[in-house]
Amino acid sequence: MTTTSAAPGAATPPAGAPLLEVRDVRKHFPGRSAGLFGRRGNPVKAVDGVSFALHQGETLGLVGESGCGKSTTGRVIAKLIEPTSGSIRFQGKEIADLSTGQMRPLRREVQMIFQDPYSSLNPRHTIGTIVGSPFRIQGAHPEGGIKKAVQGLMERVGLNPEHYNRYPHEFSGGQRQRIGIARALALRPQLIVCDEPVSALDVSVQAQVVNLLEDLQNEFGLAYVFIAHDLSVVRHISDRVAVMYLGKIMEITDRDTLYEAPMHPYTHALLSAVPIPDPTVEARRERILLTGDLPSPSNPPSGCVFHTRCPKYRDQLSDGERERCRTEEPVLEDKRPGQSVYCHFAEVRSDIIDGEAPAPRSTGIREVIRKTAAGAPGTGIE
Amino acid sequence: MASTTPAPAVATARDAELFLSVEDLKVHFPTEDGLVKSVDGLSFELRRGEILGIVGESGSGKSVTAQAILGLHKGSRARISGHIWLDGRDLVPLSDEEMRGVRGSEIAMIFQDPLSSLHPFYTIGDQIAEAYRVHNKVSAREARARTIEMLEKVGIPNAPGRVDDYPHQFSGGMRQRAMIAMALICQPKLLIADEPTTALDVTVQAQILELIKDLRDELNSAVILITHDLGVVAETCDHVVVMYGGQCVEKGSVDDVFELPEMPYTWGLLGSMPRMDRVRQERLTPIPGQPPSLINVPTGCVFNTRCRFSDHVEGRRCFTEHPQLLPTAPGHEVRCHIEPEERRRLFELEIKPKL
Amino acid sequence: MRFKRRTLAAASVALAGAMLLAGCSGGGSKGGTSNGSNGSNGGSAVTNGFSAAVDKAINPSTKKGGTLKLLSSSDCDSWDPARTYYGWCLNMQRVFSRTLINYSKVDGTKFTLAPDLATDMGQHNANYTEFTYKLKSGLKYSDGKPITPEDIKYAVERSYATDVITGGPGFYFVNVINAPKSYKGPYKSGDLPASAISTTSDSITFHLKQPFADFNYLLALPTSAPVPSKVEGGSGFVGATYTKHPVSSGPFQIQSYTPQKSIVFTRNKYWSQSTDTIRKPLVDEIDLTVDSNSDDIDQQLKSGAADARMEQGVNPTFQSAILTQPKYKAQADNPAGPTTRYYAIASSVKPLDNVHCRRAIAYALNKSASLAIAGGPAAGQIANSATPPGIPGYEPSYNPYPDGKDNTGNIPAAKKELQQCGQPNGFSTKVAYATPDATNGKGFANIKSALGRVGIQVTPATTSAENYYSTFVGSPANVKNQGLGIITAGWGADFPTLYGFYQNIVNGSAILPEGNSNYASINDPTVNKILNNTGQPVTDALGKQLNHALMDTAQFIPTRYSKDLWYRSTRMTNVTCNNALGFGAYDVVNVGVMK
Amino acid sequence: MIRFILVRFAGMILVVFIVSVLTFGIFQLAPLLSHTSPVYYYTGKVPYPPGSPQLQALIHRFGFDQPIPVQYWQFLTGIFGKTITDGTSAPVQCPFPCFGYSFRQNDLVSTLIGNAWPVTLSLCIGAAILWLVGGVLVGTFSGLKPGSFVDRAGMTGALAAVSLPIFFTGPVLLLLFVYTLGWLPGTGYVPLTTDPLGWFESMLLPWVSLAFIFAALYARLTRSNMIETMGEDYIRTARAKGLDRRTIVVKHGLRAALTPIVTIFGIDFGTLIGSTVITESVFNLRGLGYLSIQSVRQQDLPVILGVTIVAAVALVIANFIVDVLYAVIDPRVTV
Repeated sequence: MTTTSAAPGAATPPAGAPLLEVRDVRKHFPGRSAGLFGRRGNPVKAVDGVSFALHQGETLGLVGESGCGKSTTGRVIAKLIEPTSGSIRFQGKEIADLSTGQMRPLRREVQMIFQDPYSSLNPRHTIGTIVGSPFRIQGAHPEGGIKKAVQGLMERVGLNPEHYNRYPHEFSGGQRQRIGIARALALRPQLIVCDEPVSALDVSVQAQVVNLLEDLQNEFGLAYVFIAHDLSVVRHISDRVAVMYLGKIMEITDRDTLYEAPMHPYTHALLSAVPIPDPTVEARRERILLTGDLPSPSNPPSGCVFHTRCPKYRDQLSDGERERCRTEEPVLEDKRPGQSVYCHFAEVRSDIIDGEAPAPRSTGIREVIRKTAAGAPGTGIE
Repeated sequence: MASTTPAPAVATARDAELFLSVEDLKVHFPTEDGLVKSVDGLSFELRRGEILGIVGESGSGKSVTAQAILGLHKGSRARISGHIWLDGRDLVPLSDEEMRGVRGSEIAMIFQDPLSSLHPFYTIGDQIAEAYRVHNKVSAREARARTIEMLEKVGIPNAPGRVDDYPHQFSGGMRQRAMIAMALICQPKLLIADEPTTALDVTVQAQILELIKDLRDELNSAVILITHDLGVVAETCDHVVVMYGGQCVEKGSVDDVFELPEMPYTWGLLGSMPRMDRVRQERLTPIPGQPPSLINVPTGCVFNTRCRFSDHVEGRRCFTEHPQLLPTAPGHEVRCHIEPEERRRLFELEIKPKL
Repeated sequence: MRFKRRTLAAASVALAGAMLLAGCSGGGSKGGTSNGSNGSNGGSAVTNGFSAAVDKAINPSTKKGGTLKLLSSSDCDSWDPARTYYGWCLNMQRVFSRTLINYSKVDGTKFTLAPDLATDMGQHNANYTEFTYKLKSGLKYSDGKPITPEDIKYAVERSYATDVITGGPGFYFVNVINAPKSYKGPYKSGDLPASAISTTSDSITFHLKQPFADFNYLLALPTSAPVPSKVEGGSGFVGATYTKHPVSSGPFQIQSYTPQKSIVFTRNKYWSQSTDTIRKPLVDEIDLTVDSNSDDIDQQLKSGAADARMEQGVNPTFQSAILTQPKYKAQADNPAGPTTRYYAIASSVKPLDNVHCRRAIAYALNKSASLAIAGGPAAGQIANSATPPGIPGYEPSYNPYPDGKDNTGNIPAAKKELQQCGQPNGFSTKVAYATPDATNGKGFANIKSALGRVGIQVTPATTSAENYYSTFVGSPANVKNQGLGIITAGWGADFPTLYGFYQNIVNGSAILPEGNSNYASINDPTVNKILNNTGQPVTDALGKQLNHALMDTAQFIPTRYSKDLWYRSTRMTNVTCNNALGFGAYDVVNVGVMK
Repeated sequence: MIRFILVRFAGMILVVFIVSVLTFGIFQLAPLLSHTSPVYYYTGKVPYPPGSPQLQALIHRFGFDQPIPVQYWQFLTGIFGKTITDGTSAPVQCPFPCFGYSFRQNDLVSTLIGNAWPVTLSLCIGAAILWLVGGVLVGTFSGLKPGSFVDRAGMTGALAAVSLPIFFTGPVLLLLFVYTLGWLPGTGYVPLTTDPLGWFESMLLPWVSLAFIFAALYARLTRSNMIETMGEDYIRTARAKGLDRRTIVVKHGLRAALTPIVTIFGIDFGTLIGSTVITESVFNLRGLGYLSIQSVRQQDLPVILGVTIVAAVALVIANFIVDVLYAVIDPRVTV
């Protein structure tokens, strides 16, 4: 995928070797069989050539629409599923092709937190059992015994240690997520893959959990891969952010650059779609609406996978430029220092979030932009 | 479909009388553990062409309110009191059968999860046409034509070809469009959207919110938009009701409430949200603690267990006296014992800088 | 007839799935207590009464017509006269199959033979190796064709086709007729030479390879009932399939037969009363319906919807109703037939090679408790010696191992025998029985506690009913290897002679390596000699001699002569029990019906 | 769809094949393990001694002298028709489906099964209709108002019914309606073709007693499905549309609640074909269950095989129909 030797977006890495280095990882699921003679359908390319690096204590946000492959990427990294190809180096060690047994020592280093805290907790086990299970599975004997360690963890994530013998259903959603975090934390991992950890929570609880995750990161030097569709939360927690679409990274860069000077048209569309809780700002913002649905990951479009829904392709490019988008697949490469973008015609826009561009710029996309200000013409739904 | 978004002032001028008026609505559920006061004395008004946002956390009574307006609790053990005036008629005393004629035709509702809200065994077209035929004596063919028309209107591409698809064959966004088509096929005067975009991606959410606004414009319907996302409210609504513990704690125009919120709970909600449009905060400011039990609602202010500002009130009034929902400015009401000036001062000094 | 055969049909299907595969362990019927006597009823002319029909025909009548309705919980093993072996089916054969010689009296305990197709009881040479019979004239099958001596010869020939004509007691003929060794029946080997059976136009002569004085009893089995030579039952009903369409020589013919369902007999218009001195048929029709629900059968009997049950006595529930309610009891019979339940004591298992140890068992048993477990007096009477009623030599007063007044055992005598055996403190051995066990293990518990009184410790050795007789206790090697010292068994006579009862179960010169019915491998010279000397007629004296010799070995310890409880409808006339063949089921051929 | 059917058809044949191999194997091995031979069941009271020509002749006649795989192969190829001769009668043509010849009952197995299956089918179909209608009705009304009197009465009845085995209910029904009240004729099967009313009368009690236990199960199942379904979001949607209660319950509720029952019903029905032993025994019906138990008792291998295969085929076909039906009912299932 990459033409550069370093991982894309790693132009300004923190010092030292990366904790996790993912290179050209693919995960293709077998397609549904079709036809009388059982020919396999095209494989579903859930993850199709993803590369990035992550350093200790760093948080990488993974964003994108549902079906973009961000969760699959997380699971591949945590080795819950095997990658089809590609390299995953953890602490310099290749783990992509390790067997389950070989992975066991590394399991304690990489943990995962899930979206639905309830369904990931066994309802018949007490909290003590759930949080203590990593010790038992790994055969670890923490100082002072498992119970003491578990109660320490519970206290640390803001749970009452006296609730050691309670069952998951006796806890609220936020508390359950704290249980999941305590379990992930038990073995002092280096890396936690957080798959939509706060999406199911109310905002105030979400804030509590996000703060907790940040505190734990500072305390233990954790690295996070933070998967979420809420771009506000991702901005808050991430150091760097990767935007995914159809199994590929569209843009990867540090947080501030992504939110202040995004270059990929898809990033533009995503950011513009996030409502801002400020009617004044909302009134002046442009909303870039994407048309149509996500193409099938088993049969992605030719050329640039985004061109079928790209507002820029549709409204701004010349026929010749469009031809290029249709036929030639872009490469994720540094368009600006530390900002890797998968687009032939990447262009910085700084007016996406608050509707005010620092510098005047001409766009030809008036038709696809709706202003919510009174009297602005509409363009229909899509 | 192109239409303009009328300014609230214009809408008010066009249709000034109150269309929906909820007065002192109470929805209580007797359970083995005690009486659950899901909604406890809620009042609000809505005019045609307006979008009212109801925000709050889970368990604040938003969805129960919506279902009560639609009369979905009729026939259950819920105890409902108060008045729901719709176009001059009180819906509360109506029987389930009488309410049936109102549902779908005058009030329609769309739900959070379009997949589970659509029957998996019937085609999209059948389910939409059914909603039409229950209130209109038309042939199946006419209903189908009308269904296709509605699907086109809500932006389903190739509607004649997709009308016989099943819900699982639609994407999430398309399903919600289909739900909207179903809700709007009888041209209801009131549309209740209960978390219509929560299960959707932001890109799709944007499309759906646009659609709701467009349809509001076209049908001049009143819309109640229930959400926990203040951003959605800011983007879409004209008025907002902030609910907590089954009560309205603040309501007013969206501009007023977002410009100068006065209830500490509203501050908490705003402070909890990470915001892309502000400088990144090092830490979010969550509301401490848990929402109250709806069985044992605290005496005094319902928010008192989590409020950081009760010491700004003399004595222990926050814990002893239930505050009234009082106007603080024209069209802006707040339920708080803190003096209005003090509230504004606190917001400007302590809250706003951290947002 | 071995119990296994009979009770195969007795499995009460209504009980439960587990019970379905059971029923072959020889469990007799159970019942409550009865103080009614069996046997003689004083000869008064009662028209009914408990056990009134045990030894005579009651309700005499000459009224003709009507339909006799019979029930059974299972179909016959075969309706081919040569292939049936169930006692009740042999009984049913009397309805439509005639033989040269047949039983003229089947009730009571003394049975008599009389000429049937033959003009007299036949002529035999001095050493009983040649038997000649002359057929009556005017004998016809139900299709009007004449019955010839050739047909009787053909019937016997069929028994040689052992691969086709399976199941029946034809081996008796095979064992005695002087046929070439290579003869394999009419289908493969054609006719038997005249050196074996010779015929004239109206007579038939059997040539035996050894003397056999009981030959008339063999002929009284339906095995030799005439079968139309070569053509049998017509196209499609030859050999194995003859059972579906057997030709009638008796007063009734098969009107319709649906296997496993029903068989209907109507009168055979070619049968003539003048040729038949044994049967006096009255009814026009006999229906036998198979009903898998045993309780339903009893209900139909109670209600009078059916006249009699053929294949076994009534069910336990009905049995207790009969024994406690006079109105039912007056309609019931409790006959004793030539059947004995016993323990075979294997001398191949130490220390039972010592006769004193075996005798200790004989003394220590609690026969009284055994009988109670089996169902009390209705289930039989305590047996003091081997030979049952109806068999020559039956001697109720003979009791070589007296076990006390109340038949609960003679402990001092048993201990004394143990002393003599050199096992004063008793010994250990196994009791073999088939499971599931009709007494639910109570039988074993009884023998365990009874023998335990003298220090003989027993453990159970069980197998499924299917294998019990064929390979478990039927294999002397297995008996020895597994140490099956005490073998639970029962036996009913095929025909009421010493040979008919004892040949298979005690003759030491006929022990088989598998499928052996002499489970204890009894090999007593006196017994063997009497059984092997078939060239003399059966006498009571010989019977007693055998009985005494057999009891002396203490390898055959009888516990009871078993009985069944039968129920007859009020409308049956001329009804009596067939104790000779049917274990007491009613001899239906002469029965009439009122109404 | 065609591909689905072909694949499933191949699977069905495989299942039936495996069943036949297992059945064949079990009934060949069982006697070997107990050191006996099925041939003894044909030999009468006093078995021929081992090695005797009579026993050999018998063994040969029944084919027990062939290696077991050969016996199986002959059985398998014979299914497509063969001629059977026992050397006495004229050769018997055994057309497809030929499961061989029962030497115990002296008939073609296919004839025996052919006589038995209308009985079992009558029994199963009638009982199935009864239990479906009864179970679904009770379950629906119970499920619509959980905790109500109707619900508690229905579920108590269902609990009682599932606890009552057929060998209890059957005789009780007989006692009541036949022996005591005399409303119905006695036991036994009356063919539908000869006397439809008699057929109905003869089958009524078997239907009821067989349906009883299933109806109870289906009532409980329907109830729980109904409760679950009526709590679904799409029911709320249906109410929000303004549909009347009947439409909501019948069209939206029952449709979804009954879908899982279709699966269970298909399997139950298929299984039932080969397992109505007790009912058939109690009510004196000569169906497949009776035939099978009788053949097991007699170690009548060809009949056992034939009945087992027919039962397996019935089960497999029922499963197949369920799958296809399921795809029709539930559009989410693609085939």
